[in-house]
Amino acid sequence: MTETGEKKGLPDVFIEPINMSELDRGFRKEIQSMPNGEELSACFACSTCTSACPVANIWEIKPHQLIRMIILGMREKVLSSKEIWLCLTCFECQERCPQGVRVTDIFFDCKNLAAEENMIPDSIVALGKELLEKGQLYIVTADWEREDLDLEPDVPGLSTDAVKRVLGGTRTGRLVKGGK
Amino acid sequence: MPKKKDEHRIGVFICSCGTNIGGVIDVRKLARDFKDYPGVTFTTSNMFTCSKDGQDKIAEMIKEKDLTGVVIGACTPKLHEQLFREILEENDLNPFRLAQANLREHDTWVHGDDPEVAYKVAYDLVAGAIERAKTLEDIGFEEYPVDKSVLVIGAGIAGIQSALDLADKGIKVCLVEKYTSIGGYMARLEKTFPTLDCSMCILSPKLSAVERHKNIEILSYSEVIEVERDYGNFNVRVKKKPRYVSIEDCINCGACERNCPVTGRAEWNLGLGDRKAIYKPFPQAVPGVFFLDKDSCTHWTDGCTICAEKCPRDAISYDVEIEEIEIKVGAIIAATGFVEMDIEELSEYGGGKFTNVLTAGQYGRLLSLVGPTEGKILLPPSFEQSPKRIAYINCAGSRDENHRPWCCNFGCMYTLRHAEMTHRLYGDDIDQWIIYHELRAGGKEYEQFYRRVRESGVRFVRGFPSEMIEEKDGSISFSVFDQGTGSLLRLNFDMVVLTMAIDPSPGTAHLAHMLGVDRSEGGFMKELHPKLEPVNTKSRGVFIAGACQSPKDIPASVADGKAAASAAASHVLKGKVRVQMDKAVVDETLCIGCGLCEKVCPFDAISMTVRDDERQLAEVSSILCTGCGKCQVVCPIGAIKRKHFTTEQIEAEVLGLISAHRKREQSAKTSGGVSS
Amino acid sequence: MGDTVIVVGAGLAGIQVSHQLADLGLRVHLVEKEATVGGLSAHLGKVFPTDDCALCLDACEELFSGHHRRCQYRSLLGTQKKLSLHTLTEVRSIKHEGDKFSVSLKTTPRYVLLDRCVVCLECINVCDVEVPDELNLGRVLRRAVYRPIPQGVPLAPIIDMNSCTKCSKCVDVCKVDAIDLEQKCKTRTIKADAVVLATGVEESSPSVLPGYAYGHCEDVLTQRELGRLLDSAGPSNGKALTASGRQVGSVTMILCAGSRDLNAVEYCSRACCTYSLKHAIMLREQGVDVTICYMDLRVPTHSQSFLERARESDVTFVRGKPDHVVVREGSPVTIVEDTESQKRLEIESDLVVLASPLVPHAAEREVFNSFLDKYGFAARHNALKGIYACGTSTGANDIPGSVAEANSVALEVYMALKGGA
Amino acid sequence: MSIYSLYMGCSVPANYPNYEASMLKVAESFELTLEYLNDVACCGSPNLRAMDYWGWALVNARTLALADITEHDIVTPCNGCFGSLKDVYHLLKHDTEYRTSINVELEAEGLEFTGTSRPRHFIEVLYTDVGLDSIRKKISKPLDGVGIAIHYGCHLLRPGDVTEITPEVLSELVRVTGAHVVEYPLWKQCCGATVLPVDEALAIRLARDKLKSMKEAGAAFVTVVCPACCNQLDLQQLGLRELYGEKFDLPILFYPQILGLALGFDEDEVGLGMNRVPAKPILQHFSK
Repeated sequence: MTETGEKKGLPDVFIEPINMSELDRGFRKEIQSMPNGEELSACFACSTCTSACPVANIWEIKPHQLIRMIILGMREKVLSSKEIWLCLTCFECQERCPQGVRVTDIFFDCKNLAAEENMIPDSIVALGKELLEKGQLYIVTADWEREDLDLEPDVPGLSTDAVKRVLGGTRTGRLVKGGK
Repeated sequence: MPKKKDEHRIGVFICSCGTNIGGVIDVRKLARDFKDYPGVTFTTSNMFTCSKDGQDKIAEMIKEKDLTGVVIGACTPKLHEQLFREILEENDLNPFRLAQANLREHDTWVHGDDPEVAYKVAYDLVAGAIERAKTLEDIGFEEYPVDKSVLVIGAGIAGIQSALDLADKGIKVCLVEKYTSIGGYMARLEKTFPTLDCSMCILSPKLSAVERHKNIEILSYSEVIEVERDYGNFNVRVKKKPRYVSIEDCINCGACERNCPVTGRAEWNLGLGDRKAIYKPFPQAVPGVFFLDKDSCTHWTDGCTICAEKCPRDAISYDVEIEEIEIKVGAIIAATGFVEMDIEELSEYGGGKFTNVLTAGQYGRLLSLVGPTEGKILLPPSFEQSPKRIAYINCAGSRDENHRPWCCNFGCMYTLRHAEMTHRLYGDDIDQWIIYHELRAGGKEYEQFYRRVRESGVRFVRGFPSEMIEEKDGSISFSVFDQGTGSLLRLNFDMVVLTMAIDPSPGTAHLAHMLGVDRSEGGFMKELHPKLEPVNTKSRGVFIAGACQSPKDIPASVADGKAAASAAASHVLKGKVRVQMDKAVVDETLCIGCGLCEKVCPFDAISMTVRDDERQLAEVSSILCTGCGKCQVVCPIGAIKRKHFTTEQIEAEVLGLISAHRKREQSAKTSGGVSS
Repeated sequence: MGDTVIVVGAGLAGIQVSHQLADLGLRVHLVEKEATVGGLSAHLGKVFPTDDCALCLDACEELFSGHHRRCQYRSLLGTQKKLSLHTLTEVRSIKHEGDKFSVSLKTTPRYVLLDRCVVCLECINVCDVEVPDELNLGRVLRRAVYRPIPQGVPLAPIIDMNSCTKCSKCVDVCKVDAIDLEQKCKTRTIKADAVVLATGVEESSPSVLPGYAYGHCEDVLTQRELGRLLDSAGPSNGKALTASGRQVGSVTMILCAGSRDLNAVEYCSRACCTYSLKHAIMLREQGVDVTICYMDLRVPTHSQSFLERARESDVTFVRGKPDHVVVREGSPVTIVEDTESQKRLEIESDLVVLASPLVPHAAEREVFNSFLDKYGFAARHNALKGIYACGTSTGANDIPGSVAEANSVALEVYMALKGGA
Repeated sequence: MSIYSLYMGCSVPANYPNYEASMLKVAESFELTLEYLNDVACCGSPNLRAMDYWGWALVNARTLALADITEHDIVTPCNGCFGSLKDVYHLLKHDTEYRTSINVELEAEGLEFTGTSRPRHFIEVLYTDVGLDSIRKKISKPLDGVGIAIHYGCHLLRPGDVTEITPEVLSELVRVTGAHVVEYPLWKQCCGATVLPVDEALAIRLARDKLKSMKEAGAAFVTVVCPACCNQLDLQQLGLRELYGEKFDLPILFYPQILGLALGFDEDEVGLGMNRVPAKPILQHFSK
């Protein structure tokens, strides 16, 4: 009962199916043109990848479902899924795929596409920012430990300029600058 | 011990059958317990009576003890009775002097949990068999000649293969085909999986080989209407329907077809598009002449004679009558094939109602270069526009308790082939979806073909579609829950292709009845044994090949055709058939000629014939009699007997069984203990 | 044209084709590398779709005239004068000489002379050596002189020289001097007019897929091994027992354990769905819970009843391919995503049974290499005239398929050698 | 005597100088010359790969191109660096188009990826180039068969067709020190390092399950060959104890530390005191 007496639409009881018009026919090809995506279509939905995954159990969309969604063209749903970012990148799924689909690599491809559209967790952008600013992910903080072991105090050979220079002009640079 | 004349000398052999019998009852004890049974000369038990050791023991004892009967307590006679009979025969004891007690199926498998009961039952069964053995008689056999010719019914790929193989062996073949041309379903296909070879390129050399072969006579547009068994042979009546075009005179100029004013539905294209009333179904048809379809021709209603007038050779004549011919053959191969289930049964998919819902067979005709669209995928009924989106629905009606519970065996591959061919023709211009629920690609190179189709970009959805709706623009919409993505999809297609369930050809039931062949689920013809005799039937001399037995793809049909030819050849080349005389016999001194037996015989094996003394008595055809025993039951005075299962023999067995049981009960009462 | 045919492999297809050729009057040499005939079917216990005992299933000379079942003991030896069986024999080479083939055969010794042995089996009784019987999963012992399959043809025992101590007790006890412990390998060359490959298939070793713990856990078996367990002549008289001898309460089957898998065998082995279902039903009859994990159930129409019976007898079907099997407290646990309920299952069971792919026998690869495709299967129609193939040597197949093919090849060979009429 | 270009990455030198020092010591005793590769950049693995594949490939291609100049194989002790280098190497080897576009970018610095220098993991160099026999000969203080569980680390083993390293490599190396390799159910499982920035709870849970599995299988020590894995297993153990009261007391050692001790180095030389969970108990297991 609504107290305001406002007229409401019919209650939303049906689960709306995914309409064909929401499917992006080009998505499959888009992924296939990315590194290690060629084998995508070979998937026959056996779900070995999902049973191989140590964490898929807590995922709403399972790895094999993500792959099938890519094939059917559910671009939006795949790229906005939190699951692709929860991938451990442990490659267990990819290793066991009976049809040679490079599942983990394909999730990397998806993450790149998602990042391009700014659908990326802040924490990852923050890491990118750190990398771009400091030129490395980890900084020596306890140089006395290194000295104790007769090691040079700084990270040997590492050039922070190189990272800054290279990544400044790529998507990392854009994401970091653009922020969110 | 003094030996009486005519005394029974029966050997009893109890089999342990590994643990099947021996694991439940003590077979040694059972053998021992019959040592002193009246009429028994020898008893033993062994591990496998059917093994060489067991066989040798039987042979040895028949000789040594001069046995008059052999009782074997083992498995069902279905398994090894023939083997045991041969041992008897090899050792000069008539093979019918064998009585087998089924201790496995009838006892230890049933009473495995109660060895005590099992033992009692075993004892009674063996006692019954011994009593039966005492009443058994010698039974001989008779031989009948077999003609060196074969009738092949149905000229699809299986029948054609059979005909060619037989003809090459010098056997005369009569090839009967219901349609106007031979070739069957394969002639309708553009390409075959998994190699995508051109179907007609493989088939048409065979068609012309059949046409030219001196040992093959083709009876096209003909039907078998009567089959009568004449001892070793078959007398077959074939109805030759008139094609109104003389095969000899027609020169294939096509003038008749060009000028014919009438159109009809193109059967060859499974109803897609039209044809004239006089036509040739496809260019490579054999016989390669025109054909006039009486049902659509208006000659008989308005007297049109245009085609006859236009024919330069006077090859067309309207007053041809149905002709019936009679042929005699030594064997018959039925290869009558299959049809797609009637699409109208699938109302949930708009079958027969929605213009853009086709069967896979029809779709195959669209892909054919000589089909209604010359190989282009166009939307019916105008055939002008190509669809943008096609869905193939696998298992339409198959594996469905409401329609056809069986698997069609080739639909998955058939659909994959269509998708692959369409992809080759149209690439990404046609978006193809396959709705399936299990993909069965279990043949050589099939799995690899399946992978190629996946890689070509066809989308696979695992699930069954909902009811279909025809939109205003003629497109078809339905929902399907895709197990692959775990999501419910609402899809819309310009064309939906149903991979239909498969039925045996119309008329299969009638033909099977005429041939005396059983049918299995769905009305397909039934083989004698699915493993060892896939092409033999219970009717001796009748063989089956191809999809009339169960839905089959081309390689399987060809293999079948060859196997049936091989079996039929072995049958007719021997030149004779041997019939064991364990059939019904009439005691003419008792028979009163009442005719009851004739009425009940399901195999038409009994007829009433007049004897020299003008009495009308029953006579049994031993080749038709299957020994079912119905006549014996109905005969009011016991004049007809099914040899080897006479009333006396059956009674003896039953009485032996009961008395063994009674005796044991008796002794149990008096001794108060449990006896064997 | 001559009339000598060599058939390589005495499985069901090889036996079938040999019989038919001999029946048609050709001279047939049937070559089998094992000690007994029957091939894979002899290990499968009951066979589908009719549940026959595989050993009774041999087709015989009278195939076409009435009865259709006769056991292997009788049909093969002695009855067909034109058929010679060479067991323990391998083809070493095939040379093409004009119209003929020169086929070199090597026979390894059986140490028991077939023409003398009367199968009294006294030798087995006196043998002191006991070793695990590899055919029965090593769960029971056999003697150094033994019969691999009790009803196998030929019936005579064979001596395993790897375990024999040459104590000669068997030689002494044999009343017909049928044992020769010094028997040597024999080679001979046969000129043949046609060669039929019926070399068949074997189960591949699941060790290529270490994730399934085969070889690591004794309660992870293949379907063939389960077939041995369920065989009444097997190590536990047909009862399903674990390696530790406990009655099995639950079994999980993994189908396509290596088939349709680019990491192992890319093709579909065709027969395994059906024989897995057959085993599942047999297990259900013993009251064992059965779960089958599958991708697609590829059951041909003539075996469809197995699927129905399995469903009706409450076999649990899980649609998903397990990635791995872990061993927990000694028992195998199968990890699989059930794509239908969208749940990850960890199925604990007493046994895990793998449907390992069927692959061509490795032994023949070298000799026949030029007739084989990349998987090692023979092409049905070889470029080289006079070489034929049938049965599973041309691709994984079930028994009805093999037999039908053998039938048709027999006629082809006959027609090639004997011409038309 | 073999020369290698050494690529340390950032994590090992910053967080685990004990790994770096022990590795150098071990290399020295087998006469492996490791020359620091200069002017190289952080590999960015794997989060850079996730957000910016092109940038990631470029950074690592640059490192490989620098190594190409030296004409020596490029060696790293870190699974993350190894995975990145190996993956990019594999990609550029197989995808000529990609290689061309990368090389166009590298040209600005006068660099070119040629593929001469192969990326190698330090333990794989030990296994292949030094060999188990040579190692065995040099071991002066073998372990007494104490149970060591191995955490291989995902990017060392997978994808197998890229890394070309099998589990035996590390198992055999551990066995050669005299230790007993403890098999445990979760041996393949990931330590969780990758998801740490996205889902900390999940990362901790993964590390904890891993530790539990090892402990229950009877491991007394654990060996790792990756700083990120060590972070998860060693450092997180302290957190697990503090926050959840779960005590595993499983010392986590880098493989070169164990081998170094077996070769006779003293505990300070391999930086044993720097391991977060006290690792000194292992000293009792080396023969005196």
